[in-house]
Amino acid sequence: MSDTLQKEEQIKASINAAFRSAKVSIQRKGRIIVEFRGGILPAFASYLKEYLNFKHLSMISGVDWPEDNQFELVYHLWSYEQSIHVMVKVRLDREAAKTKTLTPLWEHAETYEREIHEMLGVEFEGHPNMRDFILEDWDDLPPMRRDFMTREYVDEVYEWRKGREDAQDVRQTIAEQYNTEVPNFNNEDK
Amino acid sequence: MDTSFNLWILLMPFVGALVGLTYMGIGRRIIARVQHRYGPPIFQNIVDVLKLYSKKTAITHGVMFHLAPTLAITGTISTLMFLPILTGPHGIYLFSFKGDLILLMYIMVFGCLAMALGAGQSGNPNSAIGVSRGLSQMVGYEAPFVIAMVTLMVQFNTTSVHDIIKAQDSFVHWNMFQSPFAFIAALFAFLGFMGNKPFDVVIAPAEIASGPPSEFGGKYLALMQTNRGMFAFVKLVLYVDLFMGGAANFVSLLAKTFFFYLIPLFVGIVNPRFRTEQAITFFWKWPTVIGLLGFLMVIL
Amino acid sequence: MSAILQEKETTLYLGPQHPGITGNMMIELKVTGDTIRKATTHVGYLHRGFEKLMEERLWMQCFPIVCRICVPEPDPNEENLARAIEELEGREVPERAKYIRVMMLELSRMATYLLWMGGQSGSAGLYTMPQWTVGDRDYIIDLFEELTGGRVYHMYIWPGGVRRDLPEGFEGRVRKVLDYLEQRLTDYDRLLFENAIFLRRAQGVGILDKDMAMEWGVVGPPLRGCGIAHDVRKDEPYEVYDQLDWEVITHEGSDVYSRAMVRRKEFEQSISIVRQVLDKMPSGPVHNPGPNPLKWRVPAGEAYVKTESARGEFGYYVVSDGSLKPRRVHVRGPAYVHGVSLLERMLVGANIADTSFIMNSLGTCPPEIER
Amino acid sequence: MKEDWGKEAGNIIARWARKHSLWVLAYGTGCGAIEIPPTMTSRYDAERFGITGMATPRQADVLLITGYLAVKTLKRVIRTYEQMQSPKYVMGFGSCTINGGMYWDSYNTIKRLDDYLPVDIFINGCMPRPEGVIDGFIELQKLIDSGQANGWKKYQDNLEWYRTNQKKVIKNWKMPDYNW
Amino acid sequence: MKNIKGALVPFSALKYLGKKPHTVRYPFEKKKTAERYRGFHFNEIEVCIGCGTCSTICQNEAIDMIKIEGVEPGRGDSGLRPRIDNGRCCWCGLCVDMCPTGSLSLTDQYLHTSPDPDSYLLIPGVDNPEMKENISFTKSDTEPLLQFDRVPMRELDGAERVKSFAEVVLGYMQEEARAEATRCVDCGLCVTACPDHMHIPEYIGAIAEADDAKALKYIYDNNPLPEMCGKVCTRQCETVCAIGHLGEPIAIRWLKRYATEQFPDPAAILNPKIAEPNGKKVGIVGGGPAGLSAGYYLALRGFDVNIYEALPRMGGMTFAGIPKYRFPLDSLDKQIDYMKKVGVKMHNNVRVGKDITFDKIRNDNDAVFIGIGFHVPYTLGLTGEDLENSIQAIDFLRRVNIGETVDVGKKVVVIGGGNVAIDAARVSRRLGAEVTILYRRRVEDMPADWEEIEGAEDEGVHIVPQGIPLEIIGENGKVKSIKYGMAEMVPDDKGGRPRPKLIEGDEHILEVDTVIGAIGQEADYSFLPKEIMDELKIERGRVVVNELKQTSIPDIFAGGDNVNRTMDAISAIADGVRAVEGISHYLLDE
Repeated sequence: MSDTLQKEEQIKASINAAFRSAKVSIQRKGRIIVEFRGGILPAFASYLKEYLNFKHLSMISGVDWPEDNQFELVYHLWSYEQSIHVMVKVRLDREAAKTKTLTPLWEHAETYEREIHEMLGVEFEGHPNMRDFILEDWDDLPPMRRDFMTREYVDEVYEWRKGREDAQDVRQTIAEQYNTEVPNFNNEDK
Repeated sequence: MDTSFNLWILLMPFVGALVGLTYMGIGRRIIARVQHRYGPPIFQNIVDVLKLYSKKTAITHGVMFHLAPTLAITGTISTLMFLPILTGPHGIYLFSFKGDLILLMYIMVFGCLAMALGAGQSGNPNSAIGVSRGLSQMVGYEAPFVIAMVTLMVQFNTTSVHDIIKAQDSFVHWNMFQSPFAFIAALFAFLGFMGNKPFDVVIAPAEIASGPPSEFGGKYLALMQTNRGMFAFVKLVLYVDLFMGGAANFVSLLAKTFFFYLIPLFVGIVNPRFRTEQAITFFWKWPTVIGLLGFLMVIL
Repeated sequence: MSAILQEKETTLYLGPQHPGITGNMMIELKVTGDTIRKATTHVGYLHRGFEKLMEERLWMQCFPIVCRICVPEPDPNEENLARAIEELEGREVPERAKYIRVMMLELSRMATYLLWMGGQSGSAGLYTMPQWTVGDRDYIIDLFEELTGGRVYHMYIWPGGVRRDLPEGFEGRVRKVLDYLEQRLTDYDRLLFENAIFLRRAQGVGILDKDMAMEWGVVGPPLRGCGIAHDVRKDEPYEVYDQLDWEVITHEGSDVYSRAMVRRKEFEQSISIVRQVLDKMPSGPVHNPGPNPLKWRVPAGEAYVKTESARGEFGYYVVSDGSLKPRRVHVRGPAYVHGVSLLERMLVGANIADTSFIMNSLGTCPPEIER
Repeated sequence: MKEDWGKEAGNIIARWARKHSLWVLAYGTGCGAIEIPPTMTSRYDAERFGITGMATPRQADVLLITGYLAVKTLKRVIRTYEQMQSPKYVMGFGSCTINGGMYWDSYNTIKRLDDYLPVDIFINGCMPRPEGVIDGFIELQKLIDSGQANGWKKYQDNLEWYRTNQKKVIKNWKMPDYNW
Repeated sequence: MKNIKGALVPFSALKYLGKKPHTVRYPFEKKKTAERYRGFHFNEIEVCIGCGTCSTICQNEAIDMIKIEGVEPGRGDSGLRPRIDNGRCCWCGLCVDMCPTGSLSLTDQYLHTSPDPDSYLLIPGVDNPEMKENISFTKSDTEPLLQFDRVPMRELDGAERVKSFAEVVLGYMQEEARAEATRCVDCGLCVTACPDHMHIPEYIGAIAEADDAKALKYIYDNNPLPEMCGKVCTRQCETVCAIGHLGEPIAIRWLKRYATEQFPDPAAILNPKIAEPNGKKVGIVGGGPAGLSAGYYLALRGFDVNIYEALPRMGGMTFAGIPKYRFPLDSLDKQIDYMKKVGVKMHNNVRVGKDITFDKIRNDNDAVFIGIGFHVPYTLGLTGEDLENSIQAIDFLRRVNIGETVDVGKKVVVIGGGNVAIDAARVSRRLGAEVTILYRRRVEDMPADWEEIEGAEDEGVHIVPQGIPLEIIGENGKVKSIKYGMAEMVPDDKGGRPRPKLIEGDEHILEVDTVIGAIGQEADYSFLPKEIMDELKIERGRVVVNELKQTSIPDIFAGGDNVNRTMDAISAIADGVRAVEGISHYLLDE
């Protein structure tokens, strides 16, 4: 086991040595997760890119964690030489989500950041070209936020074709057949 | 004589258009066959034109835009008028006695220019680019064409198409064989004329929509399609006149023109399109050199 | 004549309705004459919000919709999501299913390359080629239809294996199609890959710098067209790719032509891979069943899986919070970089005529850019 | 009496020509576009019916809505449709155009195409097979023949209604007026 | 040179001019779709049970469950059938793979073009019966999506069991229960079969969600004796389970048992809200499931409830008739204790008609509920039946359960094939006897649960099917042996199930110590005063009641075995629950 994860362990050690604020864990062979809390992200990214050879920025994902009141940005980096994929996770405050752009390091980060800006509403300081990406004239909540309810939005904006109103719920129909009522204990305190 | 003459004047444009469009239809079937499929009915292009005439048309881009198709078709009809269509005792000459090769060369461009102006006014950038490409390419293929024409004129010492036809009295005297260099040069120019691949930079669908005609629809397009059919016929007849000694009857005319029609068709089936500057360079290279060679041989 | 027009800068909108554009997107070009001075891509015409929709769907319900993410080649999407879930759950996949999956992925690669060949030559105005290749692609589609029941959207690869076993005599029919395609390759070569005009159009056009390719996250044939031998199938072998004999194709030149040649040669590789798969395919079950889909909870965690699609690395980042529905599925389509920022960069200085030519050579696929 | 006869004959010819020459606008608006190449190329060869792709809306007769329409695309599609010359026909491909299809709960796609554009024919499928597409064309030909493919007239007559629906989803309406 | 070659080789394509195109000339020639093609839906209306799983799994919400003419709702059938909105469907076929009965399939038909967008609704099987011929994509047996195999229940080994009265079934562990609950598709068809119409999908769902407390709340909503049901219920629900059509039904009973076993004190979880006393009194005759249920819910509603029971413990037949290896005493006590907490007043060892008159109860209370059960056995009608060691199963079981020592000797014959017969046999095994069951018909005709029959066989009970007892032979006033004849099954002339017909001459004699008869029981109405007996409408030994369990005498309600024919605990509970409605209605005029 230790034999196969040697490269990963090395990278873990180097990151730990250079950045105290980064919590590194090895997920499996070829997958490293770095939780980066505090500090300057561009410096860390540049360290990964220049010193550890993670040249390839695969993508930037944004995950919404409303229960923690945070957004999580995941930077996916790939090293061709070592065949290792690193996910750098950064947590941002959901109310004032703001971070530094990585466009100076990777020019194509521009589109990812534009998308995250549009879909989650994260600000990227120093981004050169923050124009609309996918949506046009969008004035609701950023759609990828968990509190944006797409089904409610659809009900409001679009109309359904008529003719399907006679649909019945099987469970409800059965309950009615026998004059029973199904109580709801879902919202009771445990 | 007079009635038949008037009749032919009236009929010829229609015949020309029908023949041209039918050739295109046959061409589409041949293309389809190479492409491993059946293709449309032979008269598809005629149906298309009929449909276009039946369409309501509501596009407004200015006077020139309106006039362009009409001007273009006028140009083509006048070219047709000055072209000997059938030779021999039952020949159809229309006004061709009065005109000559230089006049033909001039009025053939007239229609294209009209189109260019109309397209230019449509305001569609695709049209504008198409026009500019068309004009550039015209500069390209006109070079070998003019050289070939001049060669012929010098060779026979005349500017009359009629005389050139007369000079090719038998099979072996066809200019095809008599002055092969001029023929080859003219043939390359012909590929450019017909706007088939690899020289269809003007309409190049994948690049600039359909080029100059982008904004033309409905009846305008119908006129333009008719014009295209007719113009194809004009060009074919001209080449038959110049290089295959004309045709004495309709059967031979159709056979000969169809032969000429097949050449750009076959080239077009199997080749992609040049870029504009590549097309121009191409024309100025091989065809021009060959044409000049033929010209030199004639004057020496 | 063109010199006069050279002075003026025109704005040319390529798309969204434009025959030269692949799919439904738009490139705003600033041109002088035929030369492009500036290119700006506009995407979002195909945005359906898959990632949002998946948050609203049960894990199983995601499968019918992920295949729609990339229309021309849906299978890598199914493969990715299935593999991500298997990684999260630790579910084993039967050996036979792995072979069938490889066969599916390679067939889909071939189908995509055929479509691409048509697109590439069609954008250069050679319409005989798309007629041939798209027509021949239909034979692969027929195989898909027979195996999965659907022509385009297969819904075939799913967690724990594949949906159905091979039908009777299917292997023979696959071989027949492979033989046919192999023989057709000669025709394709003659018509397109050796065509003098195509060579003139393609060589030296759309140059992608080697270093830039690495740094910009270029993947797939465009990367290998720069002479860099990287392929997910070798870098991180999945399914049974490490048990098959094949090589990573590279081509020096970094231009449209070298990218075309990479694909052309990979087509042969795919044929060989499928043949090997058919030779080696073990017998046994094809599906390792999981829980009832209606109450299926995938353990909390995250997984990043990648698959080498015909256009390059397809990555899925899947986050589960242990509930009935995915927390987040983020899709990294290979065309995301190729089709937006890289294209903008590469078009500067190019001829308008080469726009869709270059676009095709990069394998731009708008539906997966905007999902 | 004679005039009527002439008009009638003209109509018959026009309908016949329209029916046998359907020029399709090359605009892949959704995923159904992936089945258009097989339909148009050698395996199914829709050109047998005179169906050809056209590059610009000015020249096209049929607008294929190949599946879902994102709101952003809808705006362009309306513009495209209005640029086409009458008589023009709209074909709705697959489930998405009928009642939302797969993307019924997507915030960015319209659900019922006929609210925004007059649809002459719907084709079943997700997406329709080439056979289905050809079947749709044949059905459209029948409708043209019987004079029932009148979506374009409907659009003119009910422009107000269509506009209201269109403006409901397209938030920033900046488009030239429709002139026919 | 290369250039010239490159310019010429493309022309080789022209050779295709002479080749036949490969075009499929649709519509003139048609290509056959693949055998698995996924086209329009087809539904076998007769096979479909209207469970709605297709509708639930459909990610497009394309499937509606609708009422269809000619399809009646019933036991195990919701009466609804799917309708597909082809304006939504994507033909992924998940519905087919999820269909528990396999009635839904896809066909190779796919063409529908219409200018009318409203024409895209399809009721498969009704609108397209002709497509039955075209079915192409069907459910796969080898790659199922649903789980058809039950999580096995752990049990004591057969040899181990006979040594004591320890409970045979060990119950699910937490993971097992979760896994089993996960199999459920939440259709609710089980509710149609449950006499009490419990909220089965809801509590199974709660177990799958790892929320056992919530499950308990759903369970107690209309069943106050769930632990008993979880152990001994006849589980009609499982017979109609959607999953049971192609696989093993969900172990609904075991899941209920699991949920109840998680909490030693239900009161802590349920926190029952007891209404303010409303001043009305209800007397209940018989402390069986019916009486207890009625008592519990009446008490919750603020009634003053008194239950009179002749036996030393509450529970009626579930106490007296069911052996303790199936239903242990502490389990019963737990539930009775909980009921007492709620405020039900219970009086044991009070036989109505002897210790207290029925009239007194009637006078003291505003309403009376009779749930006396069937405790009087039918006689066998054989010679020698009155011999000393010829006993009745129901008496035998009661005596064992109360704690008396019963000596059955070494060899026992049990006559009958119901649950009581099996119980008697298995109890006898535990008392150390060798047991033979004589049953008139075949094993598969036995009304007893198959699990019970299997359990009996595991424990070494010998079953003689098609054996008709002819005579009990005695010696010294005691049973010595039994004579029986073998029967063959002949078809019933009236179209009923096959009848046994004695084969002449094929007679056997079995040496026995004890003969236990178990062919049925009836009620004992002797406690009722004559004038009430006259007034009370009784048919075939059962009191006639209306929907709300009210008898022909308005203030007398009845339930349990003495009312309904199913004769099981859950029906009795259902009666109790319904009677609560009736009594409330009658007394409070709600």
